[in-house]
Amino acid sequence: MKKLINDPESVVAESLAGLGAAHPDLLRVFEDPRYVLRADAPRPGKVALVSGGGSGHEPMHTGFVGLGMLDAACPGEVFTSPTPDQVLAATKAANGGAGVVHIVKNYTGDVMNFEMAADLVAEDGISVNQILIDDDVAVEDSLYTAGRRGVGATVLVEKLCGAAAEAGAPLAEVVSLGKRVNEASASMGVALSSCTVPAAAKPTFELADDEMELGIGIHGEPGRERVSLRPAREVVDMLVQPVLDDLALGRGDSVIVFVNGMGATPLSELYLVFNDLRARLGTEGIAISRCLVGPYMTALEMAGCSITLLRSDDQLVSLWDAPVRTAGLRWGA
Amino acid sequence: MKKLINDPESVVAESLAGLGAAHPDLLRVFEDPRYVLRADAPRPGKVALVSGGGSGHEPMHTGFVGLGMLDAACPGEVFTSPTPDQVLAATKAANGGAGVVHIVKNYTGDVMNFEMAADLVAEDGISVNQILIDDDVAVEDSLYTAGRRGVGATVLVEKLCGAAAEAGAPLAEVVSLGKRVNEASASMGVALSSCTVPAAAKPTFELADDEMELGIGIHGEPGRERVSLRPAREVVDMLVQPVLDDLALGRGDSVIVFVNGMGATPLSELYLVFNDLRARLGTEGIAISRCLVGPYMTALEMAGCSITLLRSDDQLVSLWDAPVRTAGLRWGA
Amino acid sequence: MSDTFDLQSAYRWIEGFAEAVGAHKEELTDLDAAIGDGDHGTNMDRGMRAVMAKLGANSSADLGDLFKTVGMTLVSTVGGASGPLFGTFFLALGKAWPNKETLSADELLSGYSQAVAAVIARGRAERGDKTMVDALLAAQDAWEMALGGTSGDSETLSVVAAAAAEGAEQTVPLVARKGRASYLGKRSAGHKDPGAATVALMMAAAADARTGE
Amino acid sequence: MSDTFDLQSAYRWIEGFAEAVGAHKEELTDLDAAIGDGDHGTNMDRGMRAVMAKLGANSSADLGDLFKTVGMTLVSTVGGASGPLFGTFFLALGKAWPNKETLSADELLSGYSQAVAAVIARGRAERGDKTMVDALLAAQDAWEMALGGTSGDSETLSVVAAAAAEGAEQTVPLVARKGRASYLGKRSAGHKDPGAATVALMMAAAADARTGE
Ligand SMILES: Nc1ncnc2c1ncn2[C@@H]1O[C@H](COP(=O)(O)OP(=O)(O)O)[C@@H](O)[C@H]1O
Ligand SMILES: Nc1ncnc2c1ncn2[C@@H]1O[C@H](COP(=O)(O)OP(=O)(O)O)[C@@H](O)[C@H]1O
Ligand SMILES: [Mg+2]
Ligand SMILES: [Mg+2]
Ligand SMILES: [Mg+2]
Ligand SMILES: [Mg+2]
Repeated sequence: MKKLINDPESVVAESLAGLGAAHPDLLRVFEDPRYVLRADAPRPGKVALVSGGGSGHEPMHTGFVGLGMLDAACPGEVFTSPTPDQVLAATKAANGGAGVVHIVKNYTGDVMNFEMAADLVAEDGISVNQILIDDDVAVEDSLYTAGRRGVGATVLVEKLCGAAAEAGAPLAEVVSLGKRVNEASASMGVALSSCTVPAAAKPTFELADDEMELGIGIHGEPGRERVSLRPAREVVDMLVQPVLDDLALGRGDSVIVFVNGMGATPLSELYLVFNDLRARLGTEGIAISRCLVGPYMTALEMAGCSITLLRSDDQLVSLWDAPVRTAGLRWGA
Repeated sequence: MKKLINDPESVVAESLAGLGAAHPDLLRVFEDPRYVLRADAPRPGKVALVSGGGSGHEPMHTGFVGLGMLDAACPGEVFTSPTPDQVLAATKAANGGAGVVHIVKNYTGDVMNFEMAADLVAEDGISVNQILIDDDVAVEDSLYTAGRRGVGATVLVEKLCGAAAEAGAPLAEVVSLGKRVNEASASMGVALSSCTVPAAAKPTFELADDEMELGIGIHGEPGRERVSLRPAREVVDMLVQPVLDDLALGRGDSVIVFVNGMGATPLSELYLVFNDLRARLGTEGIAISRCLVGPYMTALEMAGCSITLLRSDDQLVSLWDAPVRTAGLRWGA
Repeated sequence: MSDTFDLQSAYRWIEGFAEAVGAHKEELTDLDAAIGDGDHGTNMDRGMRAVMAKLGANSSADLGDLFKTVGMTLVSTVGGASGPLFGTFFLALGKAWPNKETLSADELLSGYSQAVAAVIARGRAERGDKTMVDALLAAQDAWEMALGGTSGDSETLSVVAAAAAEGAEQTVPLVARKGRASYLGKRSAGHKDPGAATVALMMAAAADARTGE
Repeated sequence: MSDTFDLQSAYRWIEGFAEAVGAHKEELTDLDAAIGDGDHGTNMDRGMRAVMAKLGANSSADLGDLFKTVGMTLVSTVGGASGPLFGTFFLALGKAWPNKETLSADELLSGYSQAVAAVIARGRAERGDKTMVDALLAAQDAWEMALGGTSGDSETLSVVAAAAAEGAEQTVPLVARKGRASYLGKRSAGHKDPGAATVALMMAAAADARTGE
């Protein structure tokens, strides 16, 4: 394992200390329980957005705390959901009296820990609503399983709901917006190499030199199938086809596109992927209203990318364009 | 070689096509000769900043084209300086009548190609000045060698001179500011793994599991020495000591800090490195006035980081805080 | 071996469980890497070390108190899926035995059954979903059978532990329908569920805690 | 072999050089990976392929014209250090032989010497700096010696080519003082300079172009 760390046990704490020191204007980092709070929270009268999940996906979620996005984030250990006491403390600290929204990716651990926290929060009389993100079409959905994973749509929901909350939208509106964005989004990812969890000290999986893992999760969980490596253009087709099918997108539709890097894939390759993707969408007659290209929801140093499409409309585009000022995403402010 | 590409010969063109399509509000991409121009260039009366170098360092330089930073960038082939005709075309297109500045990293190829372009530009009556960046303390400087390489200071010079030019500073002022920033900056990098140039199709160098290359260049050029892997805290000390020595920094000084990721190193590790760095600077009594942490000047998918310190003052801090609106760096706009 | 389960047995159980998790940490993580995200051993080990630190610092007044501490500590230090689930398990034991200092064989089984029910309520997994619930229920079945027969004999917990291990083993061919492994669909078959393997360690520690008396 | 160097010889030279670079592309890149950035073979091959495409499309009126085209094409397609340097070399040849269709042995050498001087002026490298200049000067020395002796004999260019190869070989023990390899300091010793290796290929192609007459 080759990492710039001191001790696998303290990577999260040390990295957060660095984040806090780098961005005192944006956020504050708390330990025990561990959470990251927007510098000017609580904002009275504003719906508060709280998210969280395992660490190792930076900048998500801690890098999305700030104006126009999250009020607080709860980072768990690497790839491990946070505990209820973290979520409880973050929720209380972020609460501005207008209600709190938990943005939760649909992983069993995240769901249970946020649920337990919501039960505890309820005792304090804070009204908490949940937006559950489950946009990963790599995973067969079924009533009898844990359902789909939450991936790329998380970033979009946090941006868009963050903009709505910043603009003063009430709790119910923020929640229904988040649910609508999640439903109108679909994602699929691919890995070219594994990540290495610091505590495990060895790669989570092995891929041969000519293999890639299609439908990879953001924790190195195996996906749909292992297939042979192929040109970017074909990879894009394999990723986007199930997304198009899932959202039933076609001629005349427009989308917000998110090409996400998993960590080790160079930005130049992500733009190259975006180039192939826009060609494909052009062929389909689908317009791109906005796009985001970069490593925003990573899986440590995994090589690969994911594609997320969100069916867009004027409201979503104007929320997208609204100012955001966080360590990981910033414009207009 | 595992990359999301279609053909090693066309990676630069395809990636640029993606960049152009993703950011039509910020920039325009030209082919033959190849350069990237700020969307609203030329800006009459504004000193124009033109930079360039080999591709593979994204977001540098193409991702720094826009308000408050570069007017044009000339991307060469991967790790290969651009040709004079690219620089010539970019210089003419960016020229707003107030003079053009070439920001050139001190590599033989870059220097010669920019020089040849400057000779050609002179024939067109455009006044061109050069800022040569040579901040890498890994390399022994001497009259009898090619001198030091240009690395992290490039990003700082482009940001700070970009802000000055945007604010209307005249040519001589922008040039002397750039030279001052370069002189007041020093950098040193480390690699934990190699990069792979697409056309070469295999890693540029090999490192054993317990080795790192100290003083690495941003093209995978070997550095000072190959040493054993060690904790981040010690790596930081090894990187920062020669930087502190070079700049003769000490108690009471303040610096702008740039912790740069080489490509494959996760953002969380960069913040962890920043955390160790600020502890070290704290011990030295050196204040951090501003910081930048992230993969801004990469070497494809190399793992590792570099540390750049710039002795700062009020003028530099206010130029740093000035709005910048590019694909790779953005705030206040 | 006496018929009653007391504070000392409980402490030995938890201690033995913590040791077993520490010793099998890498193995549990490897099981999780195959069909999950490779953190189960690390998660449980972090939690059980925190539990031992907590128990070392404060002595528990009774079984209810002790298991509540274990459960709360797991909930607040493990995270992931196993944190709430093992946390819920021990919290339910604590709830089942308020102010108790010793338990009869029947009380022990009935508390265990309530804890298993709480885990099922929390995670909504059914038998055969390839989760820790499979090992928990296999143990419960064997336990009910044993008590229904010659009842409460000194070998009961060994039989129960063996059943838990067998239950974990039987998750191998199953296709996961809950938890992270379910994302794998058919590809999850052929691997043992890590949470079930941890349950086997937990029940073996329970048996050892009593044999050691 | 005649004593004059004409347009056909020149074309054969460039063609042979392009072929040699293509055939040794990987080897040149490997040399560059050891002490540089691993692109020299790719760079030169891209350039020489562009040169061949350009020469194929337009026929050159004279030697000045032909070498100007070669030089301009290299300058605008190679980039890096070798683009301006080899570009400058051929541009200087073009300048040395304006409107010429044939060259005497003396004119050939004097044009070559001017081109080498132009490369030195452009890159400011001295003999022994471990660059292409070492091979260029080694060839020039041998050439001057040969012409000074029995002069202009049919073997001259073979001798020159051998000297270029030997000059490239002699860069091995040197510590680089110019170009990217100089960043390595002492660690650059023990490797052959890639640009010098390319010069050896270029001069071998020149010799072959004449022998083929
Ligand atoms: N819904 C569920 N009900 C019961 N057990 C579950 C459920 N989901 C997951 N598990 C158990 O949790 C174990 C995984 O735990 P762990 O790896 O620590 O958490 P995570 O999956 O969040 O990384 C699985 O092996 C399984 O036994
Ligand atoms: N200043 C110089 N003068 C002469 N030749 C040089 C000089 N700098 C570099 N070279 C030559 O250029 C070669 C490297 O070319 P290349 O790899 O294509 O460019 P780059 O170093 O920009 O990647 C070296 O092997 C050396 O022979
Ligand atoms: Mg986990
Ligand atoms: Mg190069
Ligand atoms: Mg797990
Ligand atoms: Mg090179």
